[in-house]
Amino acid sequence: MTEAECVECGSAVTLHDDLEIGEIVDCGTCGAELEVVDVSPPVLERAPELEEDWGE
Amino acid sequence: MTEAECVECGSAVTLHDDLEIGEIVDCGTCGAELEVVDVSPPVLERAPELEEDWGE
Amino acid sequence: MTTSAEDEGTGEGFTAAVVGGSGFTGGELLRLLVGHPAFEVVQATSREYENKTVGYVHPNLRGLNLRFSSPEELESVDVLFAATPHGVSMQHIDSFRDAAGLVVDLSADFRLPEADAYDEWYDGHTATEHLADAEYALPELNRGNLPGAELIAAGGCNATATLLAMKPLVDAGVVTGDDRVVVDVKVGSSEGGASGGKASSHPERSGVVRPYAPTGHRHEAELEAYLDLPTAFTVHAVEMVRGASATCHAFPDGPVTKGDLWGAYREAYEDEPFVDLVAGGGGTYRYPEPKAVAGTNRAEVGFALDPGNERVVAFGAIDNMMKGSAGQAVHAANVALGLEETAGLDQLGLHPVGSP
Amino acid sequence: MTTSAEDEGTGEGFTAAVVGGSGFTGGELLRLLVGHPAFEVVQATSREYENKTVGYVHPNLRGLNLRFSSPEELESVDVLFAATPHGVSMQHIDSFRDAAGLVVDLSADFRLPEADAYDEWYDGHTATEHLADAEYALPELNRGNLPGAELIAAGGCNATATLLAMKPLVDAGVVTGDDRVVVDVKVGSSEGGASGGKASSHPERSGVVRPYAPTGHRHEAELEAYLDLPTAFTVHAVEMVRGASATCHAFPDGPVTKGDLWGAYREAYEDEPFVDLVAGGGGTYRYPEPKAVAGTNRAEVGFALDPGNERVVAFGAIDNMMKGSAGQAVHAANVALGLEETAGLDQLGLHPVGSP
Amino acid sequence: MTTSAEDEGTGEGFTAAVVGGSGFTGGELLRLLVGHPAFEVVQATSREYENKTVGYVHPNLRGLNLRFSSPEELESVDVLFAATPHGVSMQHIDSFRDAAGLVVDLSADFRLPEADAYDEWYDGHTATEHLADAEYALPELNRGNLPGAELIAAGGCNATATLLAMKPLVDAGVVTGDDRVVVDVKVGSSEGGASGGKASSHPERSGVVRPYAPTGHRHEAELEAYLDLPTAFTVHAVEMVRGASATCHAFPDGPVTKGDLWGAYREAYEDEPFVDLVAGGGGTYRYPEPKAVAGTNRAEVGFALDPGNERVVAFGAIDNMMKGSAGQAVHAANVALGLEETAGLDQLGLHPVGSP
Amino acid sequence: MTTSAEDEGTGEGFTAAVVGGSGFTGGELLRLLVGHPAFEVVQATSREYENKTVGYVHPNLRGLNLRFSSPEELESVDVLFAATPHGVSMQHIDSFRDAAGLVVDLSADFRLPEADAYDEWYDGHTATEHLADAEYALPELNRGNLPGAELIAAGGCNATATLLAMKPLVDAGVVTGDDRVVVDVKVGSSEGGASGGKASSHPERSGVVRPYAPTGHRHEAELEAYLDLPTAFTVHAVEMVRGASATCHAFPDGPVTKGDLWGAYREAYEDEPFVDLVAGGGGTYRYPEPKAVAGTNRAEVGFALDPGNERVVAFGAIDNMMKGSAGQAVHAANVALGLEETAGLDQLGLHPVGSP
Ligand SMILES: NC(=O)c1ccc[n+]([C@@H]2O[C@H](COP(=O)([O-])OP(=O)(O)OC[C@H]3O[C@@H](n4cnc5c(N)ncnc54)[C@H](OP(=O)(O)O)[C@@H]3O)[C@@H](O)[C@H]2O)c1
Ligand SMILES: NC(=O)c1ccc[n+]([C@@H]2O[C@H](COP(=O)([O-])OP(=O)(O)OC[C@H]3O[C@@H](n4cnc5c(N)ncnc54)[C@H](OP(=O)(O)O)[C@@H]3O)[C@@H](O)[C@H]2O)c1
Ligand SMILES: NC(=O)c1ccc[n+]([C@@H]2O[C@H](COP(=O)([O-])OP(=O)(O)OC[C@H]3O[C@@H](n4cnc5c(N)ncnc54)[C@H](OP(=O)(O)O)[C@@H]3O)[C@@H](O)[C@H]2O)c1
Ligand SMILES: NC(=O)c1ccc[n+]([C@@H]2O[C@H](COP(=O)([O-])OP(=O)(O)OC[C@H]3O[C@@H](n4cnc5c(N)ncnc54)[C@H](OP(=O)(O)O)[C@@H]3O)[C@@H](O)[C@H]2O)c1
Ligand SMILES: [Zn+2]
Ligand SMILES: [Zn+2]
Repeated sequence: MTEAECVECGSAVTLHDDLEIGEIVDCGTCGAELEVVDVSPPVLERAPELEEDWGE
Repeated sequence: MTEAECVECGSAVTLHDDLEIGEIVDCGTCGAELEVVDVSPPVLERAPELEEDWGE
Repeated sequence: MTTSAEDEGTGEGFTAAVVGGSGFTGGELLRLLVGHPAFEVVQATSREYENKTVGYVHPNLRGLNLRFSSPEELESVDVLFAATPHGVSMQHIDSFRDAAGLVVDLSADFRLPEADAYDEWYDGHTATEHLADAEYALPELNRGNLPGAELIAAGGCNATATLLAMKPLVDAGVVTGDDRVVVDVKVGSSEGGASGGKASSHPERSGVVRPYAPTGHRHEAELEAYLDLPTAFTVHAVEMVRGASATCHAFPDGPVTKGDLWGAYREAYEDEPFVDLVAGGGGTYRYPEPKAVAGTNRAEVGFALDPGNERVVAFGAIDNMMKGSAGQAVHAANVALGLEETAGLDQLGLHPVGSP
Repeated sequence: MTTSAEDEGTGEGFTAAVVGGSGFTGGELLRLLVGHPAFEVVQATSREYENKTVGYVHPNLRGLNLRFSSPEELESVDVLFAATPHGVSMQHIDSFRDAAGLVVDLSADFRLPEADAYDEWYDGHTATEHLADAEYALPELNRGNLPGAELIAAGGCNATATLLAMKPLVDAGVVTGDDRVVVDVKVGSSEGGASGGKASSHPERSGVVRPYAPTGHRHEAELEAYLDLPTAFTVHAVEMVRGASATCHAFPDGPVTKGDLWGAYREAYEDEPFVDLVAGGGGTYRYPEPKAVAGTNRAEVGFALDPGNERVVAFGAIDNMMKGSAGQAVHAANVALGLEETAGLDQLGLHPVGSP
Repeated sequence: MTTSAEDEGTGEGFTAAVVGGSGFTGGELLRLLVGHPAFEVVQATSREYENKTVGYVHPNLRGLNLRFSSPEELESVDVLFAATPHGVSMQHIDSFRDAAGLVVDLSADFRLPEADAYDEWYDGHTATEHLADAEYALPELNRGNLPGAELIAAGGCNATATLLAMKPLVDAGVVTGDDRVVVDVKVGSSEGGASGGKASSHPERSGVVRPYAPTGHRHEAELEAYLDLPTAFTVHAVEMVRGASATCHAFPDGPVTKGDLWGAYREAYEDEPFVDLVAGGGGTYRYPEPKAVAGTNRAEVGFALDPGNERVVAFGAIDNMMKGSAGQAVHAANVALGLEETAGLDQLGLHPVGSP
Repeated sequence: MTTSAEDEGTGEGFTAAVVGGSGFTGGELLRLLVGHPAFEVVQATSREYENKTVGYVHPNLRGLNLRFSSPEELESVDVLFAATPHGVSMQHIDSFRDAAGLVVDLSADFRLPEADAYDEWYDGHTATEHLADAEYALPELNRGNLPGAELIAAGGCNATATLLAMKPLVDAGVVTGDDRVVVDVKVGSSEGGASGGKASSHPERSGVVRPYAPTGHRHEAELEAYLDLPTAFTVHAVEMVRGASATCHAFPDGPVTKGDLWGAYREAYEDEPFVDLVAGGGGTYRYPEPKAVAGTNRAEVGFALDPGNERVVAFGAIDNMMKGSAGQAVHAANVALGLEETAGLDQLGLHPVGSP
């Protein structure tokens, strides 16, 4: 398992080994959805906000 | 602790020691409300049904 | 929360995987296994949420350090729990059994003993060669056959509530297969699973008393198979998320007394660790109620006698996600593996509680 | 809101009083009468809230310029509606009939035709001399006898739901008095009235599926009296405030087709202004549901055929406060007084709606 | 039910169409228009349910003899109501206005006076040439400009609850645009419309207190535009289907008395047919509550004074489907067409009622 | 169920009594203590249910072999938990402390450090000599002072939700005592306790959004005492049984970033075993929600930044019966007695779950 830093809350995000660029993971601390932009070492960016399906 | 038999379901009802005639206890198995009609040895009878407060 | 999937492992423990871990009963399995002293969860699958943390879907498991992975790549484990829709397990049963020595399936795919019954009640069966190996999970019915089993099929939730309510009457000969029994079941919305649909949107589903299976419910097949009882079965959706409550109206041939009934039910359940008898008595909670057992593996079972109508009304109330599926599955696995029956299943209900 | 009790009067109108106006069905009567083109409310009684405005208790009637007064001092009116607990009307029936040419009683006090039945099902009857004058309110059963009646007894809510569901089967001879019918009713908390109690507190009553009358429910008496049908009756409290839903499991002697059933129900209700047939079809709402009729005087009635079990399942869903009491009372008064049947009762249900 | 779309027409009546008739507010418009003495519904559109009866979707309208038709083929009518998602009306506004002399739009597409605001709060505007014609529907704010209007934009539901609560304080100068007001809104699930989604499934949405728009809610734009008030706005989803309740925390510069507040609110609403003041008093219902107005076009407005914190708490409670959209739309159409303001809108609330 | 009060005792364990064991928080204490590895319950008092089994009142504790006894005859125990209404503990504090080396009180009687505050916010204090001994229970605020304490006062439920949400902002200096904070709380019906009353009957309480304490709520006193923060506090009753959710609107003097906020909250709670941070992220559960923690001792805490309004919105969600009272009490007792902090408090929440 590798780790990377969450850009939202700064905590360490545990990642699986066969990571691929473009994958979306969430931060286990703040829940932010993060995009893998590099793999060795892994770098995460905030993923484009998905539209909420909460309606209004 | 003493025991007596529940007249509703037949199981043993555990009772406290300073039992008094007229006390109402419930059976731990079937929940029936039982009146203490004798104390040594303890004898239980089904207590007069309390009106349900459930309305309709 | 500091619970971690890895922390759980112990020398004498078992590894477990949950296929369908993002679903409702899959999440419940994870909750139970994470708190179970003898299991270590090493995999939870989801196609939709692959790589997301388990806590992304199940907010009660935010503390679990585990991400969903693909059901295509199953880990080797001691026990594989499958919590997938009907039909999925029969399709993948070979790879499930390759991956694990014990497979516990929550779907209907291996519940019925006869392949014919799948033609009659479902869309047929495509892995009939495994049916002979399958054991019905409900320990109150089938405890003796579970130790050493390799394929266990958890019962249907509505069938479970009904079986528990009726079995003592059948065993004691109060009711026989010649008497028709009317079973009127009320269920919560989690029975429908996580996939949703218009009728289960909050505005449409709230506050209903909706006859969702007026006739022809598939759980009739389990009652015939395991209780040898023809039942006229009707299921209503009511306002709750968790819970299944069966009210069974039976008409014994001869006269029966309250004492007979207490005898029958005590005989059946006196030593059962998960069944409470609730039949009359005083206070607010006089008969079985699903909300009293929500979140637990307990079943409340009870009865009332209606002499004027020569009728016995038998009640069974469970949490469909627990005793009706995930809890029953873990209970059966405990028995199969020789563990303490109640291991990981000692949750107590809540009082007061709303509509859990 | 500018509605005023006084505004309503017109030359051709009727004056009305509501005894028990602070209760649940009393408040519902007030809501209906205030919006009724032919009625003017001149009195609403309450002992507990004497001199308080009606809106103090019923927030939906804040606009009504009327204060509660004592039931000891009844005004002379054309119609007196009594919405008091069982036993109160039989005690005061002489003064009620002195005060008004037409008395419509919502309690059980004058529902059953025979005094004996009160000994069997209630605590006896103390004003039996009025029983012969009393007409059962439900127009679908007794329309012909209402015009000119001086004492009308609104049916019980659970009985009404059941009667409406079963009557077409009885009238068409599909079911006869020799066949036992199992009736499983689900009801909302307003059935218990405004007086409360521990079991109906919000924390205890929320989210229940509670068998509150497993056997021996008094409404069996009305079914025997008006449908000549022995019923095995069980009532469950479920999570809603308004609503009563009867699921009736009947076992006809001979074979019956869907066409027969549609024939029977259309024959019975084709011309009824307040009954909708809902039996199968598509979409989310396929069978009768109480939430679809909440706040209205409508009944949804329907059925499903279960050939495997030689069973017909009949459904009736109403709002207990409306078709099950206050609405039925106003409907019957409309018929008795020769008014348009639907006058004051044209409320439409809501969609979507939660748990009304 | 015998109500028929065709029956409603009268010589002096208006024809109406509802675009988006299968949605939640579209169904509510149909309920109101069917019961309205001056309107005849000649069209209700739906793409998904084309050719199905209106009752297929809306069980409360089973008696209505009308089928959904395509929005591509609009009939010529007097009034077209559009109950479509944001963006649809601006796209089709030309054909809407071709089809009808008066268009009443329930979406946000024409609510804001300035095109810029659409760039800031929404995704821009593609039919800005119509903005100048549009009148904000809420009669309590804009009654004077409605008669003769050709394009009317119904207010947002949360904005409406807030505007009604705060306007008297602004008009009376108790609060000025320099004071920040904190607005904490609680809403029901019907606000999300009929299209559903996972977060609004019954198991996930039940029983929540969920901050669904902690910051940045678009209705802030309407408050700035129509009340000139900067608001810190937060919206929570709570367990109900219908209802929006705004709690506004305002901090006036100088001291203010209860008398001042009563003065301000009575001044504002004394003659308003749809606003009830509820501020303290006795009994169970002391402050505005959405369940008391569910199904009606009424707003409850009230306040409490907190001298220790130099705070005024102002409350506004409405049914989002009525005063917050469909009811407000019909009310505005009544004013625009010179009809009785309350025509078709005289529904009374229910008591008791659960979670409507 | 085979759990028995007697079974629990172990050599190194502590005996416990619950005064007020028939109430809501008393029942919750019993649930926790029965499952706690280090406690043995030897007494539960009730005047109304003396001699009845604990399961008569609390259906989830039917397996417990214990009957209620009189509070007049207290057993000698290691720890006495008092779950009685305000005023009862101060009246009996001497006998409580005689009976037990450690008294944990759930009422407000010993929560505030200064006797004066009781004159201002309550009806004065009659046992002021004990105030100096009392420690506020919330370990997140006062962990250091708990070991060895002899009198512990569990915090108020609404205060607890607010304190947990705001404390990190105060500690980090983001908010100071000069800034007014608006706190808008939503609570479930179990906060009212078991004694009921008309406003908390199911028909009246269901589905409400009811401002039950618009101003002047007593928990303001705790916030001033322990956070040194003036709060404008408003409490709403909403549809749930368990749960308290605080939404705090704070206006920092200077600019603040999301990073600052994450820093403040992680600093405060990184090592706390019962606090989860939930602030944005994805999926359905993005901010704190009481239903996700129902039945557990967990608190969800989170925040959102509103740059436009220079506002921070802070959220705290708890189960009022757990983290808001009984769970907090047991947590504090664990700390006081040197036990594992999480002992007996490892319940996980449920997903999905309705309105618990
Ligand atoms: N809900 C109950 O109360 C209950 C009670 C008794 C029995 N059961 C049975 O338990 C099973 C699961 O029910 P549920 O309610 O938990 O359903 P659910 O919430 O819909 O979950 C289904 C799960 O299966 C996964 N899945 C679906 N199709 C799959 C496929 N082809 N291959 C691999 N994974 C697949 C889904 O995740 P992805 O799509 O992300 O992979 C999801 O995790 C069903 O057979 C049901 O009959 C349920
Ligand atoms: N709730 C239903 O769904 C339903 C359905 C069908 C039939 N019913 C029947 O309708 C009747 C009323 O039911 P409810 O639910 O409306 O009851 P409720 O809410 O308890 O109201 C009872 C009313 O009667 C008054 N009252 C009580 N005792 C009285 C007395 N001795 N003299 C004069 N007034 C008295 C009460 O007011 P004060 O105490 O202030 O005077 C109150 O206004 C009952 O007979 C019930 O069986 C109810
Ligand atoms: N719900 C509320 O409480 C509320 C309150 C205030 C304002 N509003 C506003 O009212 C509007 C409607 O809301 P709602 O809740 O009623 O929504 P809804 O339930 O989702 O209904 C939307 C309706 O529009 C139709 N529709 C969707 N896209 C369309 C298109 N491109 N062309 C034509 N018809 C289309 C849909 O039917 P088909 O897809 O079958 O054509 C459906 O009938 C929204 O703008 C909303 O913001 C709603
Ligand atoms: N409910 C909550 O969420 C919550 C949260 C935080 C704090 N609290 C505090 O916890 C305390 C208990 O609240 P609750 O909700 O559990 O109340 P409750 O349900 O009303 O229970 C009160 C208990 O106290 C007993 N009792 C009442 N008066 C007594 C007296 N004079 N002497 C001895 N026993 C007496 C009652 O039983 P008998 O009458 O049968 O003796 C009952 O067991 C209150 O101080 C409350 O403020 C409650
Ligand atoms: Zn993060
Ligand atoms: Zn017994």
